[in-house]
Amino acid sequence: MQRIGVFVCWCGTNIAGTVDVVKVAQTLANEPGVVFSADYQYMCSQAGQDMIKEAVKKHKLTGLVICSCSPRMHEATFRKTAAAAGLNPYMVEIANIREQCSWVHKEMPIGTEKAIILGKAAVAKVNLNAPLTPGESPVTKRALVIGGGIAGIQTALDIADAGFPVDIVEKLPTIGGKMAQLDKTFPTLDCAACILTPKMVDAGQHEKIRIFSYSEVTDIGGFVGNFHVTIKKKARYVREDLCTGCGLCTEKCPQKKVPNEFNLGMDTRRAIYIPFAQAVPKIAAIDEDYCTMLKTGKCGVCAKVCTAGAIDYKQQDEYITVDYGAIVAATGYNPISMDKFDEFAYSQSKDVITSLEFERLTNAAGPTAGKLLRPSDGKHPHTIVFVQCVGSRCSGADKGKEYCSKICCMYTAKHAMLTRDKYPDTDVYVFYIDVRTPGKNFDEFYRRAVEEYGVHYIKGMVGKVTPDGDKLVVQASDLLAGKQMKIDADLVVLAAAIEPDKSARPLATLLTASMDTNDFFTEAHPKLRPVESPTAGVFLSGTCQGPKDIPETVSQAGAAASKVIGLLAKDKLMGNPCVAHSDEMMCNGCSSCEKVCPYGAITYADKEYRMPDRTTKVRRVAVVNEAVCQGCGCCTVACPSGAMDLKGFASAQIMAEVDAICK
Amino acid sequence: MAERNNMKEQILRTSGVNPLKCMRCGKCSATCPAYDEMEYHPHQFVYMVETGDIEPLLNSESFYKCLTCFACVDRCPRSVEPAKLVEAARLMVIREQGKNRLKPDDIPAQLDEDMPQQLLVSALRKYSK
Amino acid sequence: MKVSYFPGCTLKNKAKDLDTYARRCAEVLGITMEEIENWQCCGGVFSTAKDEIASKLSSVRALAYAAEKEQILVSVCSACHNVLKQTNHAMQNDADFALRVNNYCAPDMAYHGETQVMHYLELLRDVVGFDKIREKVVNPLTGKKIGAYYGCLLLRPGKTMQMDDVENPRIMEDFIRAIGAEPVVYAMRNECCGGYVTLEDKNLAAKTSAAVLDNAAAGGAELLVTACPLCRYNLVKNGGRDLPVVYFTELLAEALGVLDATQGVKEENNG
Amino acid sequence: MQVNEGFKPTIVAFCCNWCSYAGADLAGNNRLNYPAEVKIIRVPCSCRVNPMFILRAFQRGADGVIICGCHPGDCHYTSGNYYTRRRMSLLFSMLDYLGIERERTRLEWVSAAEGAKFAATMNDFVEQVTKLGENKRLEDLRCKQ
Amino acid sequence: MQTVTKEMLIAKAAELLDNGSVTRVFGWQKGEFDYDVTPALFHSAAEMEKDFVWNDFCGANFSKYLIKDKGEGKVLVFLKPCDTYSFNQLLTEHRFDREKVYAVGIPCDGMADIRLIKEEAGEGVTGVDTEGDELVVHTLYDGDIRLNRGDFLAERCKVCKSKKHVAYDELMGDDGEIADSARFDEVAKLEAMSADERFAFWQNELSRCIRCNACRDVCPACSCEKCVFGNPKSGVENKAASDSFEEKMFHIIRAFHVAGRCTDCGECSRVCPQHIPLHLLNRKFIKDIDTFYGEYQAGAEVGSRAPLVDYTEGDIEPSKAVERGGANA
Repeated sequence: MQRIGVFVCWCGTNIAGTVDVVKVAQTLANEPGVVFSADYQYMCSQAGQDMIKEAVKKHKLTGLVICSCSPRMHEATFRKTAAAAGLNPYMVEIANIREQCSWVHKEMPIGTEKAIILGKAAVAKVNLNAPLTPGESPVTKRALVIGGGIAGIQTALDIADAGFPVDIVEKLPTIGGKMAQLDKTFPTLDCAACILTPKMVDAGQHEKIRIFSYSEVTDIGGFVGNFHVTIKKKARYVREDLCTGCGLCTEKCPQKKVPNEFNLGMDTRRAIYIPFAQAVPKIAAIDEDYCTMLKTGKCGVCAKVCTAGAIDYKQQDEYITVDYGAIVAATGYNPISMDKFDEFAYSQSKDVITSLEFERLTNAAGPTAGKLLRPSDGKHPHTIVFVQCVGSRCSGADKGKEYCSKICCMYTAKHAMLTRDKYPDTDVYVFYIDVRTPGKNFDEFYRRAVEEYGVHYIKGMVGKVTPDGDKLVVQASDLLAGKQMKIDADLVVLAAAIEPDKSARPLATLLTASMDTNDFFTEAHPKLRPVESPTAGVFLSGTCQGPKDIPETVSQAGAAASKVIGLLAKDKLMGNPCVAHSDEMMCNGCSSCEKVCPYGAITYADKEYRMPDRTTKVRRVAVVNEAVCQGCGCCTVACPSGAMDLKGFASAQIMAEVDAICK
Repeated sequence: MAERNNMKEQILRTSGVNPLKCMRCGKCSATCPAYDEMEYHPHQFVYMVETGDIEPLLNSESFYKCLTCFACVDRCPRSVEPAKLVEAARLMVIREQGKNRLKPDDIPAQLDEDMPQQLLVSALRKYSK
Repeated sequence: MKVSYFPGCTLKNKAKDLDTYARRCAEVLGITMEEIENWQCCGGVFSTAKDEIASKLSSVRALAYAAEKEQILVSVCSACHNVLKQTNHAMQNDADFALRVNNYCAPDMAYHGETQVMHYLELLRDVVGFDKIREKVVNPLTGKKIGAYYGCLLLRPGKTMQMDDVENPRIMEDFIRAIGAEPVVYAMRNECCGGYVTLEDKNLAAKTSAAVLDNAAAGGAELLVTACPLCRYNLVKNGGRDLPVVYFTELLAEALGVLDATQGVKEENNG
Repeated sequence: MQVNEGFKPTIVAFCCNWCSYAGADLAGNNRLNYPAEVKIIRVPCSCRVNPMFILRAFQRGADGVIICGCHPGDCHYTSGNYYTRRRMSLLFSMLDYLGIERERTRLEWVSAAEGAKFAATMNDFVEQVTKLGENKRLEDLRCKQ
Repeated sequence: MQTVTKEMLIAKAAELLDNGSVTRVFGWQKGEFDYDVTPALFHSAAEMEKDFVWNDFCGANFSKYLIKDKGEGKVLVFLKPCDTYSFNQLLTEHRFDREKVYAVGIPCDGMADIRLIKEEAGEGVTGVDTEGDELVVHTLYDGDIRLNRGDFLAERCKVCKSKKHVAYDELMGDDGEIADSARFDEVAKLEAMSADERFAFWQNELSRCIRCNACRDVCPACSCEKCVFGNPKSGVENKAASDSFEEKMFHIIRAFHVAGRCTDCGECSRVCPQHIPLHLLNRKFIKDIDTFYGEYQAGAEVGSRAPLVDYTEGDIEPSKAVERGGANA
């Protein structure tokens, strides 16, 4: 039998104004198990807490009921008080007689009666409380960053600088991501490569950072602090330990007709290649879809020219398993396909391009060596039309995305400005719905494009692009002039919406991390925990969480890193003790609980039991991983036998509360 | 005011369109093949219905120029379906007694020998009740 | 295979050859087109108004007729097809409309959009298969550069018609390839010819039709094909350019080698 | 319709900790009134509510039972409320099938920001149950004094 | 008329016992009369020759027995089509080791209901034989009475949902088809009643419950290691219903616990000594599940995700569910 102390708080007049606290304390004193009952003006004050501690000692209390404000307010406070008095902190229950009683009822008799019932329910529950101890688990002091773009690089660097080892897994042969493909960056117009490549080099040379390039995560087990991750290192047919990155092979390879994905297919590369000059690691890879040697067994030029002997046509995919304490998703984005927007004639004309393609066309390392030339005929375009919001802000799931892609207004202003700067003889039109430039120095930047560089911003949307001879007839609305206009353009640039990388969805499944309907990772709280996934130990960096520009990505990457550092700095993790547990003798092993668990916290084990008839039997029983369980209790209802119960919210406890309320 | 609201209600009910979905990008008007022939353009139909400014729409002949080609319907990023508002406004007028735009008697003068029957029935449907 | 066939007004008059070729080719391809008994004109245009009931009843009757026979309902004319498909869509998705129609039509037989509506082109693509047509071609139209003209009604509204990508369709191009010719893809192929407004405003129709023809010609088309009598009328009459426009079924008949067999009928019809 | 003036029903409200319980707190913060007949039991998630708890409440004399959880898609545990929705759909339909008044049970989605909705929902539910009067079809006579 | 004969089954069992494929056989054993059939475990062909029966009264479903079965080698089990659904469902729930079972599917032409026969033929029934479409009832007092077999089939067989076996190692005879069953008609009839009528109906039915637990004990889905109603820690333990509430509590919770897992084998109603139509509770859940979440047949395939451990974002809300459930207000 418990020895329960009841403490009724006045909360000044907040409670005492509508609840007769003395009567509540007196009435509850007669409840079963209650050996002490008192009221006080402010239970949460130091004096109030001291009163509780003294009563615990004097009356040898084993459980506490605090009738006060919401447990969401002071449950933690009173648990600490209990612990300070030598009680298990989970022997405390709160009766919420402020937010859910005195503040919502006006009359003293009614408020008092309800407060008594709420108090009785809490007493009934405490009678069945048991001391709970949070589980402990050790922390593997190594982090995994999935994705090697600017987000992943920054997160990895920050974690590594704090002294923890980090691995980056990147699916392409080099890190760098989308930023490596950009020309200049808004609003300062520094060259992307100039600010990115030093970071890439830092990451490549950092003693705490390992880069698994051309690799993918194929399996994730374990839980916060103790993840077990399988990484597939795809065969690149070049030995990483031997390749010096001299690039001779990439010049001699006879297969020249491979579309160069780094330049978005606007030029070609060889079958053996290094994606770009500043690649990290600077190691060649063979594209098995195009390599003549791998396909037919005849060629071998690269092996012949490689003085380091790094070419290995027999290389196989390699799987390695590494343990991590924390995982950061930094899988990034891609522009959406323009297939469903052919009113802009993207598939009909080479001179209709996306903004990312435009970046490559203006980049010195791009297919035109930085000269702005039309893909169709290599001529200099004199009239360029930029179309904003292509596929962004669309309702209905069949076409485009509902959200604003956030970066297009700024990069389009940048493209327009740079074009006018380099080629003043070019007319530049930007069709916009709204120009959205919240950000430091962003609107100023956009205004400069208009005022200093003479970019024609027209409010309205393009309705149709018609290729006609070597022109593109752009038919559009000019809403402010109230007319439909036609422009004979030489080049049309579409600001395609961005979407999460396709690898994010399967990764979320491996991580049991949640995603929204657009396949962006969901954060644990949109405002207060924006870089954490609801799944413990999983953090979010960059555009995999939502559209972001570079400054935002970098700051979020740092924030994710600081969360990871905070986790890895701990030697042990304390869990939430209110977790599910299974009574193995009653468990049927039917898997119902496992199926509803959103965290994958339930597994099954075959265990040997002595049966009542003295024989032994191997039975399949559910085992809850307390470090992973978050305590929702869904499994307890899925379980038909009642073997599964939830600590702190046990079925018997809840039913005792029901009984107390209904009596 | 009540009259205004009634007319708006009627148009919304007939068309089934929710003009509040419009984000005012003007793509409907950008794509409209009959734009230059219209006094009020597709995006204005949406906006004016939203604000209840229906009279001018009914007094204009703009809706007789709509080809019902559904380009605005398919290209609208917000699924507003402006053509349905145009249709609703046109019906509001031609459903009134004596307001038929095209009378069967008018037809013989328009005929030529290649004209398909389809053209006549469509025009009658669109211009008369 | 047997299908229900809704010819429509124009195919019984000014566009008899569209009808004749379609039937003849279907036979060659192993499809019997059973004309719906006592069909009534579809009205040419589908009213998007939710409170327009009466003008859609003739379509519902045709749809219900096909449902009773458990057959696909096929039409060749783009306009008929558009009206039938949109009406069917409304019967499936607008419960209030369906209720009122059913109450009005035949209380003992409720129709809720069970019939599958297909354009003849869809029949060729999805039932016959373009590969099979390619096998049956005896006179491939090799070397002919043909522009497909979709117009508006065949594809739009895309959500309802579900025929092809509205902005970048390929069903007619695939058809052109199947009969051995070379398709010319041009951007204006899914823009409106001017439709019925030609009756009221010849200038508008002239402008829209010319825009189509000019764009097709610039793309190198020697010949345009269409499925819609009104499109053909506008392009030929108002397009201001001497670019031949024929029904796609005529080319199909030619490729399948049944053009001569139908020629006599055609002349008789049009004579 | 019976008005049952003076009848004070017993209402048990199960509220999930993250949304609806916080919504109830917000109703308190904003001093929004609702009848004192409503007594809230805090559960971590609406999916913790076992049909047995509901029947138990009726057994012991409850006249109405309402379950409140996060809106679909907003569950703190990502999917708990979706399971709740299925369980309660079937349970409520079964109670109705047995002739138990369907107005005595309800599932509502109340977010932490919806204090006003919480109060309005409780007002409405209490009024609805008051109209029905005492629960006679699912009670345990031994539990009545 | 069953197409497979008792002799064929014994021969099959003997063959499998002889060649060592199995070491024991679950089969139907006759009691005082041939129609008093109880499930039994046989270890030899000789035992089977003596007591094994296969007739129109072999309704018992052996799937559940596999859970508790132990012993070396494989056990042979004869499964009628409807039994195979329970068999699969239990496999889905990992309740027995498939490797230790040799399942022989046997066709079933429906099982007769001795209760109906006795109501018609009166006391003193000493045996029932099947001759084509007729049952020949031997009685002490009235001699032989001939009855139309179809009229005296068990309710669940009259509305048989499937004559197709969904699991077996070996099939004897021909496999049937999944039937277009009218099994929800009774539920729909109840739903069409007023709430008061429904209440009166169930009050009348459930008040007869004597809490003998036969329904629970026979139910293949009710195979918990320990039932909540027998567990003092569950808070709902009760051994005997002493109040109308507890009958409802027991039957609602029991139906809920098997919802999505119940294959509608109908054993609960077959064994109820008080003739309570318990299957109407289970079928209500099945009907609702089919209506709300799409058709689902528990046990149709191994490993399928039961509706209550699954969801979609657009699921029906309970307020609408009560309306769609079909019951009148």
